[in-house]
Amino acid sequence: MIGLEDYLTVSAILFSIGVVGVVMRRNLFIILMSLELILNAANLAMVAFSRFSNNIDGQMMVFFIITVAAAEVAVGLALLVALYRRRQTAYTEDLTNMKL
Amino acid sequence: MDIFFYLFAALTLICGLLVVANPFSRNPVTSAMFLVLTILSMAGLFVLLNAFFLAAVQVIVYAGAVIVLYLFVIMLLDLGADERRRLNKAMVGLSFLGVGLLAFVLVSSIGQSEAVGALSSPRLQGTTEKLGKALFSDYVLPFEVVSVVLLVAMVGIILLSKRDLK
Amino acid sequence: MTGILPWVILFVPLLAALSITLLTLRHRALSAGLSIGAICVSFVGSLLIWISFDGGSVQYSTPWLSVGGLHVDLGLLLDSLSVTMLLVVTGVGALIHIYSYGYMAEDPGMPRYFAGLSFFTFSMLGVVLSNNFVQLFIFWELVGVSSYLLIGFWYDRPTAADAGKKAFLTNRLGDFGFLLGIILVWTTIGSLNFGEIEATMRANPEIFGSLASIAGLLVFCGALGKSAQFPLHVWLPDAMEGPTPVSALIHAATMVAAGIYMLSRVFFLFNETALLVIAWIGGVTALLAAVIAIQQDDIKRILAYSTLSQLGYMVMAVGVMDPTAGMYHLTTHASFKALLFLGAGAVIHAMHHEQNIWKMGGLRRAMPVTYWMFLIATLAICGVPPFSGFFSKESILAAALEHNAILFGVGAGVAALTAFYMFRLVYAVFIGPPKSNAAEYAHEVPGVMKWPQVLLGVPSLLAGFWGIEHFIGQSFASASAHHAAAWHWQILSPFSHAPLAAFFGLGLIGFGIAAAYAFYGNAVRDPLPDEMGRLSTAIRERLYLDEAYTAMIRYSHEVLALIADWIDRWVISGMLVRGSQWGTDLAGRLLRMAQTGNVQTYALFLVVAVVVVLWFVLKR
Amino acid sequence: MSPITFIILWPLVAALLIGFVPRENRSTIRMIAIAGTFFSLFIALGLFFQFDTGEAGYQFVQREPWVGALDISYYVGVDGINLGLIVMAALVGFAACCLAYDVTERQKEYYILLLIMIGGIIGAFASLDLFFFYFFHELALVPTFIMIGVWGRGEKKNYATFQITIYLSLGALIALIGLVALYVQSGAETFDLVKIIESTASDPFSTSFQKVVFPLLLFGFGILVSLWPFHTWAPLGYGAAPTATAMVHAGVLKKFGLYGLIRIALPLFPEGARHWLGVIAILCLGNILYCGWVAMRQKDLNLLIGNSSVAHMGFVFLGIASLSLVGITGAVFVMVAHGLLAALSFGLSGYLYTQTKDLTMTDFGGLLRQMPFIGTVMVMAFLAGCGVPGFANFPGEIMVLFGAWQTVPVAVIIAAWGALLVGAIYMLRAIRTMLHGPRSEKWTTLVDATSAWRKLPFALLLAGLLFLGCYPPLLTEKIEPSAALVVDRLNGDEKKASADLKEPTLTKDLSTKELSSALSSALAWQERRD
Repeated sequence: MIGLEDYLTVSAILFSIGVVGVVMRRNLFIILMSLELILNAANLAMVAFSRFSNNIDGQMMVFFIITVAAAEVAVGLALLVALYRRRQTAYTEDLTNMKL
Repeated sequence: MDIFFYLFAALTLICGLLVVANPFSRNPVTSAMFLVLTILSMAGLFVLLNAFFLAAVQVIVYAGAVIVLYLFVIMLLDLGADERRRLNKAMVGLSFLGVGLLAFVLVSSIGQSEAVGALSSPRLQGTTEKLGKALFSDYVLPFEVVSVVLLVAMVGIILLSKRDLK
Repeated sequence: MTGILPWVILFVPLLAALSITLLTLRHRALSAGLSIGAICVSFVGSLLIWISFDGGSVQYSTPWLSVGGLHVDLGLLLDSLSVTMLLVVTGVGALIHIYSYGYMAEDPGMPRYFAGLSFFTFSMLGVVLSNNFVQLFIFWELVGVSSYLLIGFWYDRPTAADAGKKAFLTNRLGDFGFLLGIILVWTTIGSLNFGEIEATMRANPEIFGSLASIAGLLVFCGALGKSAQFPLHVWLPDAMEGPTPVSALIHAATMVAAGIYMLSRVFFLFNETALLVIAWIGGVTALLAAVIAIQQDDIKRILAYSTLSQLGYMVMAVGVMDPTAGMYHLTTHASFKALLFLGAGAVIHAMHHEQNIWKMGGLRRAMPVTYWMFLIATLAICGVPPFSGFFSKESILAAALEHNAILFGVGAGVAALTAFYMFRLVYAVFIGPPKSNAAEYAHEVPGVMKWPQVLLGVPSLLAGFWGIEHFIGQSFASASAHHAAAWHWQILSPFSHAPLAAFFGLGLIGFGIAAAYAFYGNAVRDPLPDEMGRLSTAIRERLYLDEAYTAMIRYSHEVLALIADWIDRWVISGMLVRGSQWGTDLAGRLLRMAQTGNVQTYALFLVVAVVVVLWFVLKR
Repeated sequence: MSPITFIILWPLVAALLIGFVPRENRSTIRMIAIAGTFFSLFIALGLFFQFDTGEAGYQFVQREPWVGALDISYYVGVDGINLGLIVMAALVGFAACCLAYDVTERQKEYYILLLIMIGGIIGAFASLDLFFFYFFHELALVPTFIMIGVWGRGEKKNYATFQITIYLSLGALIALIGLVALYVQSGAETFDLVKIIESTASDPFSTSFQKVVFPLLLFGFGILVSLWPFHTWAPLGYGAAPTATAMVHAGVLKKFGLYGLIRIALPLFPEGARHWLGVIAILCLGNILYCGWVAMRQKDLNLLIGNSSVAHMGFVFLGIASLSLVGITGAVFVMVAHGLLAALSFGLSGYLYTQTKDLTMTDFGGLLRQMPFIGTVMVMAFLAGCGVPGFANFPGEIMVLFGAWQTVPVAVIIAAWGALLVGAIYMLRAIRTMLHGPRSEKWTTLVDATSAWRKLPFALLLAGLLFLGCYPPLLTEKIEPSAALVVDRLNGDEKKASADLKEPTLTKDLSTKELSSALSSALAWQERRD
C-alpha cells in the first residue's frame, strides 16, 4: 500500500533536484525550469496531504499555485528576454553588476 | 495500483534529473522537453491521488501553455547548446553539501513524523464539481485576487517587452 | 535718608556707566559729564556719611542669592574702615576723573573711557562696602575686569592688550586661592558675613583647627594678586600701558589698595603663622621693588615700582599686626601717589607722550605748578616730616620694630632706597639740564589738569595732621590706645612714640636724598650702569622675574595643553574613534566578500538558511 | 490644555506650515519660523512668570493617555528643574531662527528640520513620561545629523557628521538600555516617571541593581553631554554645524543628558549615584581641566568655543557629583546659563563665518574697531565664558564649587583652577588675538550688525545672561524646592521629600486655580493671534 510518506519522499527528492538545478546550473532558462520543478514538488506534497487528510484546501492551494506559477513564468521569461536583448547572455556569471 | 505509483514516481524523478543535468545534451530545448515529461508524470501521480481536476489543469496549463512559452522564448532567442564552463569547485562542493543536508532533513523528518502515520487512509475525491463549488464559495475572494495577479503580470510583461523602455 | 545714601553712592557710578554705554557713546562731553557728575555725587554722599558717622558699624543688606546653606547678601557695611576708603576712592577718584577730561581730550574713545572709569568706580565702591565674602569676591573680580578693560583701553597697541591680559590672569591666579579660602571659611563657619565670622572666631578661636594658617593664607592670596605682592607683582609695571590717569586711579590709589583693605577687613582671620608669612612677603616685595625702581628709565615704571614697594610696606604693616598703620599709609599713599601719577601724566602730556626720563629735564621752569606738586608728593613718599607720608611710614616702621628687627631693617633700607630713586626721578626730570628738544619747549598743562594736582597736594601735605589713624583705629580694638592730640604734638608723636624707628628712618631718608643728589644732581645720563655693571643690567631686566614666570607658569600650561591636545587628536579622536571606525569598516569589507553579485551564491545562502530553519522546525 | 503643550506645538506647527509654502517664498518661510518660535518664547515667558515659586511639585500638568495597555501617556509638566531649561530653550530657539539666514540652499527643509528640533527638545524637557521623554529627544536629535550632513561646513564635514551620529546614537542607545532596565525592574508597569519614582520610593531598587544600571545612565547620558573622554564629537560637530544648529544643539539639546541624570538617575538610583560619585568627580575634572588645555591649543574659533563648552559641562557634572542641594541647584543654573552662553558664542562665530568662511583666529585682529557691536558682544561672551561676575555663569559656578566642597574637596580645588585660570587663559587669548591688536590685513571688509533685526538675537541672549547673572534668585528660588526633593531622595530621606511636597501636587487638582488661569491666558493669546 502506498502511503502518504511515499508521496512526500518523492516530493522531497524532486524538491532537492530542483534546488540543485537552481544552485548549480548557470543558464537562467534552466534555473527557471528548476524553479518549476520545485513548485511541482510542493504541489505534489499539497495534493498528497489533501488526499490523506480529507481536506479540499490543499488542492485549492495547488490550483492557485499553478496560476501564480504561470504568471511567474510569463514575467520571468519576459525579464529574461529583456535582459538577453541588452546583454546578449543568459548566464548568471556574466550578470554580477549588483556587486558593490 | 502500486506499480503505477512506482512507474510515475520513477518517471518524475528521472525526468526531473534530466531537466537539471542531462549528460547527453546541454541544449535548453532538451531540458524543456524533459520538463514536459516530468509534468505529465506528475499529472499521473495526481490521478493516483484522485485529484482529477488538478491533473487536467496540470496537463493543460503546464504542459500546454507554460512549456510552449519556454520553447517559444528559447527558440526566439536562438539559444544554442550550453557552453561548458569551468566549475567553481568550492561552489559545487558547498552546493552539494547544502542540498544534501536539505534532502536529509526533509526525508528523515518524513519518517519520524507521527502525523504521517495517522493520515494513512486516503478518502478524498478531488472531482471538478467539488473544487468548483469550493472555488466559487469559500475561495471566491482569492480567486478574484489571482485574476488581478494575472492582469498585473500581463501589464508587466507588455511593459517589459516594449523595446524602448523609458 | 542715611539708609538710602550708601546705595546711592554705590549705584550712581554704575548708572553712569550703563547710560554712557547704552545711550551717549557718540557724545563726548555728555559722557564725560555723566561720569564726573556720578563720582562727584558719590563723593558728596561719602562726605555726608562721614559727617554723620558716629564710630559704630552699620550694615544694610538685602538677600541676593540664597540656596540651601549658602546665603549671599548684597550688603553694605559702614564702619570707620569703609568710610575712610569711601572718602579716598571717591575723593581721589573725582579728581582723577576731572583730570582725565583734560588728558583724554583728544582721544576718540573718550566716552568708552569714561564708561570704563565709572564702572571701575562702581566695582571699587562695591569692594569697599561689602559686608560678606562672596560679594567682596564678586566686586573683586569686577575690579579685575574693569582694570582689564582700562589697561587695554588702547587695545590696538599689542603691548597694551598684552598688559591687560597679563594683569587679569595674574589677578585670577590670586583669586584662585582667594576663592578656595572663601569656600573653606564658609564650610567651616557656615556664614559669609564678616561680622558673623568675626563673632564666631572670637567665641571659638580654634574653629579652623589645623587649617587655620591655610585658611588665612588662601584668603591672603587674593591680596597677593590684587595688591601685586611678590610673587604676583609682575602685572603692575606692565599695567602702565594704560592711560596715565588710569594708572593713577587704579594702580596707585584704589585697586591695588583693595588688597590691603581686604586684609584689614578680615584681619581676625589670620593667626601668628599666617601673619608672619604676610609680613615677610610684604617686606620682600618692598625691597625687591625698590631695588628694581632705581634702574628704570620709564617715568611711569619708576612710579609703578615705587607703588609696589609702598604696597609692600602696607602688607608688612598688616603682617606685623598693625592694620591701622597699613590703612593709614594706604590713605596717605593714595593721595601722594595719585598726585605723582597725575604729575607724570602732565609731564608726558607736555612731552608729547615721551616717557623716558633721560629725554626730559629742566621742566621745573616750564611747568612750575606741576613741579611743586610733584616735589610735595616726592617728599611725602620719602617720608620727610611734616609731609603726610612721614607719619604713616613711621607708624609702620615703629610697628615693625616692635615685632621683628630684621623686617624693621628691611623697611628702613627701603625708605632710603625710596628717597634715592624718587629724587633720581626729580633731578632727571625737573631739575637737571634738558636732554631733548621736547623738554626745552614743554608747556604747562591746562587748568583742568592742573587744579586736580593742586587739590591733591593738600592732603599729601597735611594728611598727617588729620588724625586719620585714630579714625581708622576705631575698627581695631588693639589700636584704640592712641589718643588724638593737637597738631604740633602730632608731628612729634612718632619721635616720642618710637624714637629709635623715627630717627633711624629719617637718617636713612636723608642719606638717600643725598646720594641721589650726588649721582644725579646734574647728570645727563645714568651713571650707575657703568659702576654696577651686570648688576644694573639684571635690575633693569627686573631681575628676570618676568621671564622666569613666563617660563614657569605659561609654559607649564602650554606643555600640558600640548599634551592634552595631542591625546585628544591622536588617542581619543584618533585611536579610539577612528579605530572603532576602522574596525567597523573592516568587518564590512569582510562581509562584502560574500556579496559576489551572482544569483546562485545568494541562492546557496538561501538553501543553507532554509536548512537551518527546517532543522529547527522539524527536528527539534 | 497646558500652556506647555503650546510651547511644544508652536514650532512643530510652524514646521508643518512651512511644508505647504513653495520653496521660492524664502521670506515667508523665514517669517513663519521666526513667528512660530516667537509665540513659543512668548508663552514660555508667561509660564515662567506665572510659575508658583516655592512649590516643589509639578505645575501646569497635562496628561493624555495614549497606549493604555503599556500606560504610556502624553504627560507634561514643569517644576523648578525644567522650567528654566524650557524657557532657555524657547529663547535659544527663537534666536537660532533669527540667525539661520546663513543657510542659503534648500532653506525650506532646513527651517523645517530646525523647528522640529526646537519643538522636540522642548518636549523632551517637559515630558514626565519616559516614552515621550525619549521620543522627543530622538525627534530633536535626528534632524541634527541631517542638518550637519547636508548644510554643514568645512572639509571635515563628513567626518564630523559621522562622529556625531555614531556618538550620540550610541549614547542614546546606552541610556535606552538603562531606561528599559529600570522600566522592567521597577515593576510599576508604567512609563509615568512620577509613578515610577513614587513606587520606588517605597520599594527601592536593590543596591546591586543600582550599581549596575546607574553607570548605564551615567555614560549613556554622559556621552550626550560630551562627558570626558567621550567628548571629541562636540567641538568637531559644532565646528561643522551650521550656525542655528550649533546654537540649538550646544545650547539646548546637549543639556538633555544632564537633565536626564538629574531627573531620572539621581532620584531613582541614590545608592548607585553615591557609588559612582568618585568616577563622576574624576571625569568632570577631565572636562574642566583637560578640555580647557585642549581649548588653549585651538586655532579655530569654533573649535575653541566647542572645547570651552565641553569644559563648562564639567561644572554641571561636578554639581551632580556634589549630591548636595547647593551643588545641584548650581548645576541646573549652570545648564541654563551655559545654554544662553553657548548659543550666543556660536551665533557670533556663525556671524563671522558667513562673511569670512574661515575662522582661524590669528587671521583676525582689531575686530572691536571693525565691528563695534559684534566685537563688544563677543568680548562680553568671552568674559562670561571665563566666569566673570555679572554674567549668569558666575553664580552657577560659585554654587557648584561651594556645594561640592563637602563631598569632593580635591575636585573643587582643581575645578577652581580650571575655572579661574585655564578658562581665563584661552578666553583672554582669543580676545587678544581676535578683538584687540591692530586690524587684520586679511579681513578688511567685515560688516557689523547694524539693523535692529540683526542685533536682536544677540541682545536677547546677552540680556538673558546679564539678568540671571545680576539677579540669580529669579531662577534659584524656583529650582531650589525641586532640587531639594531630589537631594532628599538621594539622602534616602523620604519623609522629608514628601513633606516638601506640601500637597500631593502630582495629582490633577494640584493647582486648579493656576491651571485655569494659565489656560485662560494661553487661550487669550491664542485668540489674539487668531
